[in-house]
Amino acid sequence: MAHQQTHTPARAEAVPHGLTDIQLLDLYRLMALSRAIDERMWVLQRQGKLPFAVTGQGHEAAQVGSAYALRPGEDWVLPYYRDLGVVLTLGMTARDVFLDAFARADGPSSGGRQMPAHYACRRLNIVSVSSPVATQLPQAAGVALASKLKGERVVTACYFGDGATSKGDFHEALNFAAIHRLPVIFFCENNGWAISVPLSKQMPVAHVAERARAYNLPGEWVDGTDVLAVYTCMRAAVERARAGEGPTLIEARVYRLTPHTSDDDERRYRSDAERAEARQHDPLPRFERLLRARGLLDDALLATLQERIAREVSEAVACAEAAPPPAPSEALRHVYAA
Amino acid sequence: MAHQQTHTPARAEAVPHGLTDIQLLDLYRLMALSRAIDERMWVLQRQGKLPFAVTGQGHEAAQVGSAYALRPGEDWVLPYYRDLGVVLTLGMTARDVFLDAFARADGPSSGGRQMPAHYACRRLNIVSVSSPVATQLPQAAGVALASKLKGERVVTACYFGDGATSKGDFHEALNFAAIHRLPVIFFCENNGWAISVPLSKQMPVAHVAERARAYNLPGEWVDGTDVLAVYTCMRAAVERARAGEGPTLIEARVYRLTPHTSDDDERRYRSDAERAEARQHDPLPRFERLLRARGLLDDALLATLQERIAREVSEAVACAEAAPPPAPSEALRHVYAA
Amino acid sequence: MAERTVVEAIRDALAEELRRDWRVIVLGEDVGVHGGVFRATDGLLAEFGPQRVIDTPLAELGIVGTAIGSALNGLRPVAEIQFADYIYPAMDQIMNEAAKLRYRSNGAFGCPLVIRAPYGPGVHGGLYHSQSVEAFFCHVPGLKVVTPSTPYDAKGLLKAAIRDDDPVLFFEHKRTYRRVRGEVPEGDYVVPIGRAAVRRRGRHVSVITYGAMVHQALEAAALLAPEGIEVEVVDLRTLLPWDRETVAASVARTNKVVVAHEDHKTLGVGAEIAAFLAEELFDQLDGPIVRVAAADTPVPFAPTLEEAVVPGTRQLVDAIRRLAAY
Amino acid sequence: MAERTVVEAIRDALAEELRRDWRVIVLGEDVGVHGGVFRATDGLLAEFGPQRVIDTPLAELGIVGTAIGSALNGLRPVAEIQFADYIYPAMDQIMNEAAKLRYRSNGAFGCPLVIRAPYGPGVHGGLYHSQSVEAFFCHVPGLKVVTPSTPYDAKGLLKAAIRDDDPVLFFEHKRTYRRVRGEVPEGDYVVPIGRAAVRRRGRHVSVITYGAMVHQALEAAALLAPEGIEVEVVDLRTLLPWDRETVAASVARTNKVVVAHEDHKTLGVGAEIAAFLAEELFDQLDGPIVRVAAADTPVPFAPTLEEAVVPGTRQLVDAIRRLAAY
Ligand SMILES: Cc1ncc(C[n+]2csc(CCOP(=O)(O)OP(=O)(O)O)c2C)c(N)n1
Ligand SMILES: Cc1ncc(C[n+]2csc(CCOP(=O)(O)OP(=O)(O)O)c2C)c(N)n1
Ligand SMILES: [Mg+2]
Ligand SMILES: [Mg+2]
Repeated sequence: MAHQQTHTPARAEAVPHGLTDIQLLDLYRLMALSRAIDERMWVLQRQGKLPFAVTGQGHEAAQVGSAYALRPGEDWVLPYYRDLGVVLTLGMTARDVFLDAFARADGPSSGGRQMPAHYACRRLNIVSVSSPVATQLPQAAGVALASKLKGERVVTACYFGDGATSKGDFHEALNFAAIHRLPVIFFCENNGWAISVPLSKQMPVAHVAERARAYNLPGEWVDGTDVLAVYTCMRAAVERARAGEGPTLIEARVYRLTPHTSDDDERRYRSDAERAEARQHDPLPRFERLLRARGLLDDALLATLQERIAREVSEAVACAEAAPPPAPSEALRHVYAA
Repeated sequence: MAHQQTHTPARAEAVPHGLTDIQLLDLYRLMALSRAIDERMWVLQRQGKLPFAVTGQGHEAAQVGSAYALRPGEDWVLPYYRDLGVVLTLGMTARDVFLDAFARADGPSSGGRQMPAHYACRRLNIVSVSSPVATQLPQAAGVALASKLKGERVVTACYFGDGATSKGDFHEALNFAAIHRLPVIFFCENNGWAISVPLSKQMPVAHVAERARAYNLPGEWVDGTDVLAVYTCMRAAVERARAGEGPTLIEARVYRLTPHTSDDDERRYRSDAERAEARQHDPLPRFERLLRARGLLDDALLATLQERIAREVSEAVACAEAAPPPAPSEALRHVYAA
Repeated sequence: MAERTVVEAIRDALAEELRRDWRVIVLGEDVGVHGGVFRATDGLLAEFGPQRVIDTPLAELGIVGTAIGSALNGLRPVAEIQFADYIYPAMDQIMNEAAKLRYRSNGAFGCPLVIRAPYGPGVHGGLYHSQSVEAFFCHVPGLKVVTPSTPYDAKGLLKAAIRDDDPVLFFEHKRTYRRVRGEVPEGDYVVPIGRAAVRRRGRHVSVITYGAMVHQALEAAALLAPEGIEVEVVDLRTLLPWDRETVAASVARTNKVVVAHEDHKTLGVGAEIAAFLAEELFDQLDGPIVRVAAADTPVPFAPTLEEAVVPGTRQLVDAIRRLAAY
Repeated sequence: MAERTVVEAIRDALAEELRRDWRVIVLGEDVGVHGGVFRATDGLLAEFGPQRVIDTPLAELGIVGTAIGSALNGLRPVAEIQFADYIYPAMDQIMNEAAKLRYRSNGAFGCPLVIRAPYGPGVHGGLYHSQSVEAFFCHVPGLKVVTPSTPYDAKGLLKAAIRDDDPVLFFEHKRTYRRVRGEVPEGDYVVPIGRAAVRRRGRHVSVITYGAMVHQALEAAALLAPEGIEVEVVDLRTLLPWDRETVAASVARTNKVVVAHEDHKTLGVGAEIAAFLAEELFDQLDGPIVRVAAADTPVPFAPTLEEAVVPGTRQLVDAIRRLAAY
């Protein structure tokens, strides 16, 4: 291969970076919680209770594994609409997520102003997600610039899809971040599709990580269905950033297990075979097998866990359904600072 | 060097690609004409006869050598404001250039609507230059897309400075052109400065050509003060493009021998030493020495040539000075098609 | 005559123009294999192939820049921006390039380009799937801006736009896509750019509007008729250049004007119409020029909030009734 | 008190704010070593160092995007766009991001950002160094738009903008940079955003304007005084949110209004002011609301052409005289 250097898969070590057994189970719990919430969103959408669902199914290992390497509330995070697993890992709750999804007055992200999955949390330094793709990338460089100026050892993580890498924002952000060696990680969840447009029509290279070479910064390719590989790769990038060694572009290869959103009919562009193949790359059973093999998970524990998650989700949904919508008078507030 | 492959200097062969002695002298004439016009612009500007001068001094070998590899009136060219040598090589005349500079009604580029050096010529497929940096890059991809769709063996050449490569336009243009393997050459005249900003603050790589690696297309570095090297490099790229083998990014290293424009005071950011060093890279004496060594040029011939050029320039200036300005009523025309 | 929805009429126009003129191409995100997220380009790839129906990378600047270049070299590109809310990255190419190419080259180059984009609120889209961006483009000489409200106009105006020698922004209201049906002739026809249509005659108040709001204005007129208030409804159809004659003639008849749009008030298209009337038809006005428009906020997602911000039939009725009584 | 030009006043404001508040940074093309192509940032790099005065790559999207991010993380960035004509690549970041961050986060995040840009015609700049882009931003809720006309205001408003918690577009008229001089106090002061100033009192006609045209309006007023026409000149100073009270009070006094700007007419800022008056002060108007504005074309380079397009004192005098006689 011509470009060996930049996209050699980063592999998890046999024993991942200092993670305890409890942490490993915690990773699994977060992935399972993300999946459970996500599945419930689709159910609610089909029931007509939610107008819209967007999914992180298939991305959980990439999201949870990478966010687990950050310091919540200290590091800054600019997620995108798929990043349910990221925000849960940082500390948002199922209740938060459903309050937002139902556009409730108490929705922590926007009080009902934004569509579902447009996360924000001031306390956790999770910057408000917008819908335009890739705008968060130059912003992430700016957040990191401020941390550097303030002399803080704080890292910024910026998430986006493969589609985002075709936009000028990507170029201008990575260029600036690399020139100034900013403490920022650009984390691409490459699921091979920008809605219906496959990677081959989006870029002339086989790997998003290759795009890093134009900016003289490390471009890492990692199997995004392997949560420990992702954690290890992200942790190294975070450590470099924290040590003042500049930005990294990480490409986590993931599989989109659902249509783009509940508005999408993916049979128009995805063959049954391709979708079946994607299902083979579900990160959850993969991690479950690993935990079982290590003796950390068995049927009983799994059942307990699933039950706890199901309760958490149901309680969250009930709470969110019952919560009041924003009052009409709220609509005129916060255009400007009071 | 880490990135050997993409920026190994392309060198002129001992005998350049099929150029006759007459063509070699023609190259020299075009470079000398460009220089003479350019110098006169500065004189006219200092005399208060022109409001503004922008320069190609130092870029002549890159401009003339590259444009010489194109088919005027058949291939498409999207130049930028420095490309006096390009448009002269394609067939614009000293008179054309001064009519434009004096903003005359008969100025071929814009009839006095645009600032000097904003070239255009429908007949020669020279697309109207605008001031915003880098907008011509995605347009060049589009021009090439149309040629390809029409099945024409026509090539598009797109010119720009190093500064332009930091803009999103660059990224989106090269990405698209590479995906579709379009017959377009992106030709960067890298003079090391975007006004006062040196290369090191513009990009994290040492060579513009390295940026090509993100797009899986050839990135060629060429000594832009060596007209034959430029011609050879460009010709190869043009042949590839014409053969349907896709786009090339060429970086011609040149030296800006003057301030950015007549509005600029370069002593604020350029040391005397650096300017003196730049003077060492004047492409004209270099080519003159080569022609003399080959016995193609001697003092007598040079004097004749210079005298002819001087006359051409003076006549052009006289003609342009005497020409009428656009009538006020013209100002409202051509907002829309008639 | 066949009954068609707006989105079907648009698809028909694209297919017919692609068939009629080899220079027409369609490009944008998901316009090919997918057929467009609103299905406006459904079937085009199959009929016209990947050279003429191009799935682009996610890059609006590039989409429009590339389209401009192809127009310079003889094509008639129709670029799709997936939602009008995502047109901003292409603003430099549209405003500094497409709009100014002809002027700056003294007429030597032109830019026959169509940019299609779904726009407008009322589909629970929140801040980024609800925007009305037409006013930005109406401020740019060199552009044309079209906003059809019916299937008939959508087809006829899109054909006119594709055949126009200048860049046309063609904004399609999402709420009309499937909800508005109407008769569309089978054969080829164009609706000329720059002409408004009087949708209903009335003697008391003129409502000047466009896009989906035309239908709400007609509703309002029907509601007010029993009260003896006769409302004239003018559908601008084209916002730049807009049809001053038709508007002026209507105002000369009614002497009272409501200018209405779903875009927010400040510097919305209604500002220009009101300012024009206040300058040129001052003597004819028997009352203030009333603007019905959205509040000056982004468009929020929750229905309670969106309804508080975006005006509808109720706001129109109130405004017309008040003005009629003035 | 010292006499200062507009550009000197701006430089003073920047230096003082950089000194006063460690959170303030300046970034843009050529703002550092060079000191800015208009010298507005001259000396700042030497005093405040490269961490706070940043020479960026040629990338307006990136400049504004980066500035937004730094504002989110506690800084008070002042981004320079070298010419207003080059602001379009940053429109997505400005309009979809900076303007909407506070609203979309229900007030949790804000974006205290200043974008400075030289604007305006009359400097022989042609299509791309002459644009008046203020109207685009006045259409965007969440932004503030400021256009000082004097050194005093330039300094006081820039300080207010830097201390403001919302994104402010700060447009500096190139023609005023060196040509307009005035007294500027030594000490710290701010001029509040959102307040107009009556520059001259008069009973017959109000001229509502801003930027460099304020000076031409004052010229016109002086020229018309001998004819017995008393002109009131209102300098808006802030265009969003604009000072309706001061404008309304002036119109209530004079009952006749000329709205004037160098931007072209269609959907220029004057459209909003005229539309507001035609709706809210209709009863007070004794004549049409006259707009003096540039022709709806790009700004051409040749002096013969530019003068044909951009209005000046002569056009103001004519319009005022005609309106006074109405
Ligand atoms: C600027 C912009 N253009 C278009 C869209 C419409 N859109 C929403 S998501 C999407 C595809 C994004 O693909 P990718 O970045 O790969 O993320 P994924 O959804 O695959 O995770 C598109 C085109 C948008 N939101 N923003
Ligand atoms: C989008 C945009 N931003 C800023 C400018 C102002 N400007 C004009 S030339 C220039 C520097 C261009 O540098 P480069 O591309 O290297 O070309 P060079 O002049 O060195 O040949 C700048 C910043 C512009 N014309 N366009
Ligand atoms: Mg994707
Ligand atoms: Mg340069």
